[in-house]
Amino acid sequence: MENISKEFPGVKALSDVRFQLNAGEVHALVGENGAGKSTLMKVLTGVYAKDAGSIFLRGEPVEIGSVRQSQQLGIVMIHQELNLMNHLTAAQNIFIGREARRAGLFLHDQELNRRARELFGRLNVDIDPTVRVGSLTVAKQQMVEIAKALSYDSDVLIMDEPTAALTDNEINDLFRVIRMLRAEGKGIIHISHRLEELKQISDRITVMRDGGYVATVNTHEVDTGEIISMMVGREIFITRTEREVPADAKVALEVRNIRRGRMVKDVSFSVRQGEILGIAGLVGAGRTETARAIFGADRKAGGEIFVNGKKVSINAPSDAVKHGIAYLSEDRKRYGLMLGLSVQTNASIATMRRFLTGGFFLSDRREGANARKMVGELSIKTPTLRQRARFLSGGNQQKLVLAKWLTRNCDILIFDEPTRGIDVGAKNEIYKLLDRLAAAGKAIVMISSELPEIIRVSNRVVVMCEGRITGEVTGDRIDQETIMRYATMREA
Amino acid sequence: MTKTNNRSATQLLIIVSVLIVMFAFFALMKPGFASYINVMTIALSTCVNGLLALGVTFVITTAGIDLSIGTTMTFSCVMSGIAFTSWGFPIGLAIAFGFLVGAACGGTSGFAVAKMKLPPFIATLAMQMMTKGLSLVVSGIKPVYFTAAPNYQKIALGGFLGIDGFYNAFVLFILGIAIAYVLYSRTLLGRYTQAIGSNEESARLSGINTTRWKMLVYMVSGLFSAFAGLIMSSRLGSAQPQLGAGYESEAIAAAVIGGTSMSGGEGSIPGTVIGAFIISVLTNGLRSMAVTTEWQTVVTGMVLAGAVYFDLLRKRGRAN
Amino acid sequence: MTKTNNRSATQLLIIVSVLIVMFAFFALMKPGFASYINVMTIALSTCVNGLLALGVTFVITTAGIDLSIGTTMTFSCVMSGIAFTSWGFPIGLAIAFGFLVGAACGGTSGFAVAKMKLPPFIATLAMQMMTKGLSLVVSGIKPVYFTAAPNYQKIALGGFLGIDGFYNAFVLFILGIAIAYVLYSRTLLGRYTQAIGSNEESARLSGINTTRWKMLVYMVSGLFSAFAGLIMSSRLGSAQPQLGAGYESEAIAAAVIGGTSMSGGEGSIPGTVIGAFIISVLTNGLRSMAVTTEWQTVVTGMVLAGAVYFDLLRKRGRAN
Amino acid sequence: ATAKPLEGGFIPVIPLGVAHQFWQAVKMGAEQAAEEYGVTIVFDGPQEETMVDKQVDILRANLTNENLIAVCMAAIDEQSVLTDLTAVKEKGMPVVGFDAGCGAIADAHCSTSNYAAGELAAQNAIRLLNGEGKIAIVGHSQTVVDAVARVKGFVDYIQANSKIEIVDTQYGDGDHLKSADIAKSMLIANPDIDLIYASNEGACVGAYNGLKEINMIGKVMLIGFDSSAAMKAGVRNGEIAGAITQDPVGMGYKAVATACKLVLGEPVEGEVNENGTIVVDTGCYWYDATNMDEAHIAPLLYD
Ligand SMILES: Nc1ncnc2c1ncn2[C@@H]1O[C@H](COP(=O)(O)OP(=O)(O)OP(=O)(O)O)[C@@H](O)[C@H]1O
Ligand SMILES: Nc1ncnc2c1ncn2[C@@H]1O[C@H](COP(=O)(O)OP(=O)(O)OP(=O)(O)O)[C@@H](O)[C@H]1O
Ligand SMILES: [Mg+2]
Ligand SMILES: [Mg+2]
Repeated sequence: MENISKEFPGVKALSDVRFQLNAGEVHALVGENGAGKSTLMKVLTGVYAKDAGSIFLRGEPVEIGSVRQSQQLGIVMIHQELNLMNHLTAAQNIFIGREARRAGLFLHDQELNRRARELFGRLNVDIDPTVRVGSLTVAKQQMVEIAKALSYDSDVLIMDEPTAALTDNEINDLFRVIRMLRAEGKGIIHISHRLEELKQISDRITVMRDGGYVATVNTHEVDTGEIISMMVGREIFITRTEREVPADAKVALEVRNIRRGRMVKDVSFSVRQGEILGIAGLVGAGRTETARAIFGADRKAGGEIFVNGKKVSINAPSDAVKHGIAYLSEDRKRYGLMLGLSVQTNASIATMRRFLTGGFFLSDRREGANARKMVGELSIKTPTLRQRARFLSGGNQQKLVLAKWLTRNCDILIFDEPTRGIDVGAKNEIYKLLDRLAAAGKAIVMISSELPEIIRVSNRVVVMCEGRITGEVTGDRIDQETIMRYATMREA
Repeated sequence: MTKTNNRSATQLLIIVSVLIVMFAFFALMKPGFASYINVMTIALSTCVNGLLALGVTFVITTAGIDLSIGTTMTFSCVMSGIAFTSWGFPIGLAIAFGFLVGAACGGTSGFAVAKMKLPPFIATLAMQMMTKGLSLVVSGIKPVYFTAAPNYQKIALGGFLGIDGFYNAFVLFILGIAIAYVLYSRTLLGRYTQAIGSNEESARLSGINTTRWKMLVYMVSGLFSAFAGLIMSSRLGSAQPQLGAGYESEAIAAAVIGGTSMSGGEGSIPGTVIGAFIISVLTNGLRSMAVTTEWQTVVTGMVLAGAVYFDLLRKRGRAN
Repeated sequence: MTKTNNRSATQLLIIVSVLIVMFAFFALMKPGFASYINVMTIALSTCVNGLLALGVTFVITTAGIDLSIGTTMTFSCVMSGIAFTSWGFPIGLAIAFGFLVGAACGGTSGFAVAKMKLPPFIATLAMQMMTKGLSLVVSGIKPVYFTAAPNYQKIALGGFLGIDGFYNAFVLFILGIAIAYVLYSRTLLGRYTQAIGSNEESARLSGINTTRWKMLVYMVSGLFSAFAGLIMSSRLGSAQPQLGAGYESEAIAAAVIGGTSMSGGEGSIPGTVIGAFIISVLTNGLRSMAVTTEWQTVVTGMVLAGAVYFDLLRKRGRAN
Repeated sequence: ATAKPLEGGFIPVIPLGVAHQFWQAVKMGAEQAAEEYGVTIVFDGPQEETMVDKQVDILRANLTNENLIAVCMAAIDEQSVLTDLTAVKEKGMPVVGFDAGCGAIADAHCSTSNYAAGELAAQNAIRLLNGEGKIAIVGHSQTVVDAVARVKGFVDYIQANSKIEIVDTQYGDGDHLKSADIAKSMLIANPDIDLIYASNEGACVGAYNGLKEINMIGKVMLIGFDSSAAMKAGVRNGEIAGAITQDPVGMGYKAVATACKLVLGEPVEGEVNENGTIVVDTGCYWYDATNMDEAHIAPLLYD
């Protein structure tokens, strides 16, 4: 790809970007949030039309006008967002557009199921091909996406953050398959914010910054620090800040015996003011469900919740927010933002009443002032406060969700995968922010599947497995081995 | 496989039970309700609405709506009548022309929805107005009679295999059901209909030409409308240009009672058929109990809300 | 700031231009069209549809729909008439009772949508049937006359400040517009309406009691229906129980022509008002040019599709 | 050609609705008269025969015409047009009601009394049943004025003059299919019904089809209202016992002609009622297989 440019209203998403992929290599594409990685790949797969530039495939110039065309040219992409049809089965999803047919006319689902089972076998995952995709966990859905991409047997496979929702085991399985494909001579583009992965899997790395091309390097010739500085244009250090919870800090949130369905079984824990409690576990351990049950997003089957020592009844998110609890969900687009509304409205939506004048009329001025402050504090990249949230990049969207809750100024914050799909620079900012919030006396619960992250920020960690808490670690004992041991303590 | 089948089987079982309970209630209240002839009457009165509902099931499954089905039905049989009486088409060709008109109307709505990206409600409301007006214009606000084709009424009302009271219309309806069922469950069209309804953007990113398939879906709806128009005009021996508006509500209600989700992605052809029968049984039952027309309307509204709520409860129960 | 303002300002500018061009066209074709009295006629005929459209704008913004607005309008003024004539309510109280009935109908639809999770199309279709039937039941299928309240017709038809031909109805309509505008743009209700329409689940997880606010939104729609019913019955001097079905299409069309998105999240009160005027000017203009009713229907359908398409093009142009 | 006396004048003719062949026949008559007098007419009604306010709007839109000389009106609700028609009269222009009419304000009223038409149907029903038996009614509207009168006239007369029982009345909007289904379910629920009375063309042809579908033709008598090709065929072969026809063409003609005469100050034939309205009877007639080809009936039947 040469000199690719693409403009969205108000944003020059790509300018003069070049990118080259060899057969039989894994090429990593990195860059900060909003650097233009996804856009570049969408141009390559015909989702967006480019404004300028040319694309060559095996030396021949090609025009790619539609997704179908790119598929026919042997280019397939796994998008950053899940792209599945929830009402269809796993097998139907995988082979959508390429259904097996009898007599050229009638669908042959048994054949699809058989082929899907084969693919899952290759990926080493346990998914029933006939189950509706909507009833799978995010991780399993991601595996379906990967299986779907593999099924095309294409020459070029693009994966936009395929590992964001996966645990280490699943990532290892995925990498095993990627290496297999590489050995078969396919070209793989791998986009990820988990820089430690790059060392494991990639051959070359291309770095983008602010819609432009920075450099392409051989992976074994650089270290992570160099990549980071290329990405952000400056050095960044991730360090664990030592932060002590005052001995006299009061318990802000305590939950006892929370139950919900099969996935949350008698979960109890507490978190003190100024403390960050990490909740670790493998994907599907029931952490999200626990958080949602506490927050009142789902009805719980039983359990008690205490805020500042007083028992409260929470049956809906509005109750939780009233008691000063905020929940930042793991899926910002579905559960965090109003994509069609402005940055400003999104920032103030959880706190609307505060912007009333005379108890009835909303003050645009005060709303704007708040949004401006948030955009500044979190360095959210947006052309104006009126920009619709839809048009922000993934990372900036995540920051906007944060802005919503910071505006609300809740005392108890539950973060579910707060850095999913966020680049290192932004990640570090968020860690600092968490530290700052804790220092200000907030009680924080942080659910994360990234162990380094858990270890980096938590004062204390509880670990979940199969819907129950299997262990708790504090202080020096917080390390990967201990957490993993608890995370895999399945019932006999 | 089994999982999906069980689910839809349960759903079907439930609405079939609703239908049976309803039927039993009226049969108890009013002897004669369960008589052969009344059952045939109910069946016959289900044909038109049932065919409309089958077509609209496809559209609703794509998370769309088609408000023009009733007036398209009328327009296609009026045009077929005009072709027959004024343009001298032989009857067979005239009927085929009716189907063509239905497909064209549906296709135009489909074009407006899929290509021009009009909201389905608006596109098909506009189509409803246009077909309604045009039916009156082309017919000169007079019924178009098929009297010159002596067998035209036999198409719907002839006795099938000489069985008394068992009309050809049923055979045609069953044919329509079979076609809809196969299309919906066993062909690309049905699969893509569900895929588009479930997540259109994903379907598009999977390389499906969603625009073309959506146009086809509305065309299918138009074709079923024309089919309903054939039965309707054959029953009456004429095409009545002023009819049609209002038929869409009942057809949509049948589809939704039958478990088709208005938010798209899932639907059921057998469900739609049962849904249509539920409405006919209710209407016929209330009539035979001499409930006044205005109370019939009230009760139908309550049953509609109730039936759909019931289905939702079941789905929710399934989810937990 | 400027951007949104610009955006909606451009949109408004465009449909205002459409309105003006349309008006100029008819005025050229038919002198007398632009006469004071005809302009007042157009304005008066816009009041009812305009008020209905204002209410439904809220509902559509939540990505819902309200098919019951027309029949709720009727039911509320019939009930108000019954309260006045049969129950001996003083006229003021009877009018207030009408609003209460409207709010109750809207609230019930809202309950069905927000609490029972019925699809809005179905819930409000059921409400449409029920209010339609009940209007006939309670009125005994006869108009309910307000003749015993000699000033009742003045509410809509009295001359405002003695200006000849400038009816009170306009003042009431303007009041309705002002209320809708403030509610929509400057209050929690409006903001939450948009939030719910944009992403209901996100709104709920932001601590908004979406169930309650959605119920309120439908209640607002019911209240505007009752308001329309007041104007309607005051114009006619009676509550006509058979009216109402069919009015919803025109009101929804007005809102959508005015730029309210059927997929929720965005809408515009001034847009809705202009949309309502576009429909009235079109209808009145076609009539004054002696276009037959059936062609009027056809043309209205085409204009509806065209206007909405035009708006979409503009939005798309903006996006690129 | 002879000079047309009212060349350039404009008369709006506003019916209850338009989407029915009955109104098309009225329109035809109105156009004949307009042609004769040289006036321009507009024949425009609301889409549905229930939409009172739309009808008022139509009236008003037409009142702005600078050449207006008179108004012909069939009001859905008299009250609703009272103010506007009063204004017309104050300008010295005549108001002529037709069909449903427009109440006491009218200078003249050209119509069939639908109530009387209902009575005429009842007389024939009694004759056909020899004064006893059971009747069911398929109505076409519970709200449209003339539809209500047709049923009421029928029911009142039957109850006052016979022992006939009216077992059920249901309404099918003049929708042929609905009316067919209604007729069928009424007959199945009450197999002892002897006669069905249908209140307009849609109701009658619908019921006729319904009877055919359950092979009840000949077992149950059917009497109807209005005319169409299908009805004429049914009446001719005796499967429809008979029907009432009004003279819609004549009604349309007389409405416009009367308006013109009033403008010209010519005399109008007719009785003057207590409101000072000249009542021009356009008549209603019973027709059946025996008389439908007679000279005074045949022109009244339309397709
Ligand atoms: N459809 C769109 N309309 C307008 N702007 C867009 C659109 N898609 C992306 N952008 C903008 O283009 C820029 C590049 O976004 P892109 O999604 O390619 O970034 P990215 O590198 O994939 O970031 P992330 O790591 O957060 O996913 C961003 O500034 C974003 O706001
Ligand atoms: N909608 C659903 N239907 C059925 N089962 C579900 C659904 N959502 C979640 N589950 C089940 O609940 C389990 C817990 O999911 P949950 O999302 O709470 O896990 P988690 O620990 O938060 O993992 P993740 O890292 O994916 O967020 C999953 O294994 C899944 O099987
Ligand atoms: Mg991206
Ligand atoms: Mg989770």
